[in-house]
Amino acid sequence: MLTASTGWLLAAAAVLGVLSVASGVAVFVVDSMARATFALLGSFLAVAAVLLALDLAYLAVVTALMMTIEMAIMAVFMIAFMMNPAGLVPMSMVHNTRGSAVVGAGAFVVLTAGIWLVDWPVRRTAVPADPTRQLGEALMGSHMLVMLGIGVALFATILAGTLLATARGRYDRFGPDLTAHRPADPVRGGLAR
Amino acid sequence: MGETATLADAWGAVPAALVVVAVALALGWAVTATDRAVLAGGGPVPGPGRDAARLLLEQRRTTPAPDRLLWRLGCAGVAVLALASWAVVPLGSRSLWSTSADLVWFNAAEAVLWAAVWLVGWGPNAFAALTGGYRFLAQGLAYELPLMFALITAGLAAGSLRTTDVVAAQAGLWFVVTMPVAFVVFLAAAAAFAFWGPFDAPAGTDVAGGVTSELSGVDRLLVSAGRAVFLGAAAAMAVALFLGGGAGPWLPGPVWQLVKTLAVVALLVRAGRRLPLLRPDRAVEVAWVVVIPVVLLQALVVAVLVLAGFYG
Amino acid sequence: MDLTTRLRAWALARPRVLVVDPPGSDPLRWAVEEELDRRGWPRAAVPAGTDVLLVLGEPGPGLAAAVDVLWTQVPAPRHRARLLAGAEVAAALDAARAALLAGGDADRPDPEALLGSGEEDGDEDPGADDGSDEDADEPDGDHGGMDHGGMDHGGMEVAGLPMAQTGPDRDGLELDVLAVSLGPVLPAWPTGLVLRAEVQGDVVTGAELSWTDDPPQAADPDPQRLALDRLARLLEVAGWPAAARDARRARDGLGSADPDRVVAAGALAAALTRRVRRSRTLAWSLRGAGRPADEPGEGVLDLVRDWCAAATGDAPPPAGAPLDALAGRLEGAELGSARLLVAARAPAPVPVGADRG
Amino acid sequence: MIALLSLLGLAGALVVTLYGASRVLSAPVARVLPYESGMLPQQHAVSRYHARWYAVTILFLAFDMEMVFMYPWAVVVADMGATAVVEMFGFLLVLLVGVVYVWREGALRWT
Repeated sequence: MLTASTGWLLAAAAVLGVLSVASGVAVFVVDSMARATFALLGSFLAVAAVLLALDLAYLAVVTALMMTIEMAIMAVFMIAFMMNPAGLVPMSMVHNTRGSAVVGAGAFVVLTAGIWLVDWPVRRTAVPADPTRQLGEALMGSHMLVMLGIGVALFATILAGTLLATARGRYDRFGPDLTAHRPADPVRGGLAR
Repeated sequence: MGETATLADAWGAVPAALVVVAVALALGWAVTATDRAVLAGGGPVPGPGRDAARLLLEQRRTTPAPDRLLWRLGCAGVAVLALASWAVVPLGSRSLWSTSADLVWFNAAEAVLWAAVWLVGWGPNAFAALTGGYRFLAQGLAYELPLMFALITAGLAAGSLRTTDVVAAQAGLWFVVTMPVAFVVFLAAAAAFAFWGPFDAPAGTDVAGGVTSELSGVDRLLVSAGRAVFLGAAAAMAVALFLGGGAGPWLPGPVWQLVKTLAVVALLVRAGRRLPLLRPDRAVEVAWVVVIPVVLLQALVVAVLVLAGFYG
Repeated sequence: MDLTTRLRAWALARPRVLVVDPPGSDPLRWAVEEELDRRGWPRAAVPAGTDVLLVLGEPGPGLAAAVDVLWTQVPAPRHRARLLAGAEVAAALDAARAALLAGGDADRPDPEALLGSGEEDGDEDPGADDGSDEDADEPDGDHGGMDHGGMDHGGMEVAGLPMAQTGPDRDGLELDVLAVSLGPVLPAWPTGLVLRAEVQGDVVTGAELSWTDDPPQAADPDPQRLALDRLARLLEVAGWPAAARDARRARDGLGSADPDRVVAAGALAAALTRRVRRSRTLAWSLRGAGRPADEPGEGVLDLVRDWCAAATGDAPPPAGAPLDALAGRLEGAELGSARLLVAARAPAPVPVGADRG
Repeated sequence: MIALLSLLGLAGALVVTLYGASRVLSAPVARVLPYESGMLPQQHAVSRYHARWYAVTILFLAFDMEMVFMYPWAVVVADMGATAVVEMFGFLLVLLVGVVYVWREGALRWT
């Protein structure tokens, strides 16, 4: 069953997996918020590289794309809200080490046990020529409902997130009965209104 | 479209990669030279090659308490990502590397740039650089989705995310005819992620050069070269996605491709330098309320054409 | 070795020049910029991109101190030159390039040493920097910067600098308030003007403006050329380098002895101002910038149009704002808008004592 | 895959070579103060930075998710027919309603 290429693949996946775990650990070791965030990004990129080694190009690349953007935005918030964002003043960034160690070890044991206990399916068909197309067919066919559900969830996220995040809403901008012709904004936007 | 031989298959991986890097650097050189010539308006300008040598001779700098690791990663990252984006740009009818998600790869190389540019701003622990880095992220919020929709529109018409398939699908008609909006948005977004021309706010004069303000020597070389190579890659990609790649009468494909790419570079530079800075706080509202709906409308038009069998 | 020398000569054939122009040296700077444009020597924006640091005229002690600080930030190979009024510009530039190629001058004080002498200065009076005690060339052997003044700031120091203090923010958060200086030497900025600002993110929350030195008694240059120069500066800040270049060209042409060039420059100025006035993109980008919400008008955009009128000689240049009034308007402005406001209101230097009194 | 690794390897080698060349050709790294237009810096710049545009990020992140669906969708439109187009643009329409809401709330302006 093991061919030369799967041997290489296993080796690559193992190295990248270790890299991913190591940069995951680095998140909790470094003092700087920037370093912690980008260590986490490094971990995600290693996972993306594992996917790429498995020939799942679309999933790999989209993982790298989304995670980088998200980590860049996360860095903005981490640095805005955390004390000492550059880690220049030495201070510990971890709390409740014992509790989290227990939770972490427990999760590790459960997941590892899961990997060995689950009866993984064996591929019966040939490798598809184009996994991206297969994904599209699944999304537009059997998993359409999932996509629509996610659409509504994203819509709700946009509404709720904006509602919570903005201090000034439409009533502040257009007046109590929303009749103002131009919004009263301290800073103008790009549209003439 | 099935089996597409890549450049690596044809020439061997390392020679093909060497050729791609050489093309990428040459086009980056051309972009910089054009840009400087247009900016100087006829006067003499220092050539990019000479400037690169100057920067290699120049001392590097470091500031008190910088984040040296991240700073270095950011500078190197800009250059490496620019070259990495060339992996899927077709030269002739083949690209160096071909997967079922080429367009997403190009998009991802540019997305990882978010991190790299921000790190270049964060690294030196200096106010102007930091402000520039944050401006880049703010700008990214405006251009990222339009860019993505423009890429998707081209992939939609070709029914494939493989760049070589997209080129092949334009045998009958260049995509720019049916998707002019996507073409323009793609080029504008490219200027934005290379923070060049009217999207120069992250390195603007008003923040004394922003992310580049603390860079000297080889650090500055890597970041400026990376920006130029990215712009060149975007021009080459625009040719492949919208202008039929190497298609054209009389001349061989690669020549046509080169001619078209240089024409796109000239057009982009001329058009970009005619405009003042589009301030990111203004651009973001327009991007969301105008540009995204318009690009989506473009995608809808193309989708209907696809259903009608227009693209064969 | 010879190869390296030749490589240096080739690479540094068009060095980047950071021009420091003390108030009152406008005509000299114009001559220098014209010569630089003619040779295709780029102008540097920041010390990091500088080969030659060219100081024009006689800077006062405050500006001279700033130049010393800038000089410590210029990477080698570097050369520092002075150019006095009336000197031959082309010869001075040639000499500067020759000196740059000859090399030398690698001494540089430690950042900590600089901070050690500078801190007291900053604490005394943020408005005026007499600078006499922060001479960058003479670190005075004062390497005690690391352990100096740690308690004064009520915070911990790392590498000789304290961390930013927190302050209330307009969203009701407690985020850092960072003290930064804009000026005296900043691209497209009136040299010698110092904005001591407090910023949260890129929003100026506190602003204090002052001049580094007493102004010289300089003759007023031609108002139209001055207007073109200010317009060029404003367009530079607005991120329109091609238009700024045209403004500079028109300015240089108007000063020429050749009547044909003067006529051409007039036409260029007219064409440029028409382009600037009619630019919808510029209007879109600047409209309302730097204007309080309750004030009519278009803020900086109106001023751009005023400068355009002055640049064609149809109107006198708009008056500069008093520093205190300008500083008041900078508070609450985003950094880019603040820069535009300063460039558009182009305050004229007044005696150091006068604007604080 | 080998092709990609070669390209990345070459790019990395180029960067290392440039750093090496710079090390040989230029003076050792200069320790300098950060540029503050000629004044001495007063504080470390890396601080808790207030990004004015934080409200846009929420909209962006949510909208961004849909690219996960849209790229594969683009590939299969021709095969799946009109339903795929209707479904995807229905999905986008819902999100665009969200954009309009956010716009009205003023979150696209950086207050």
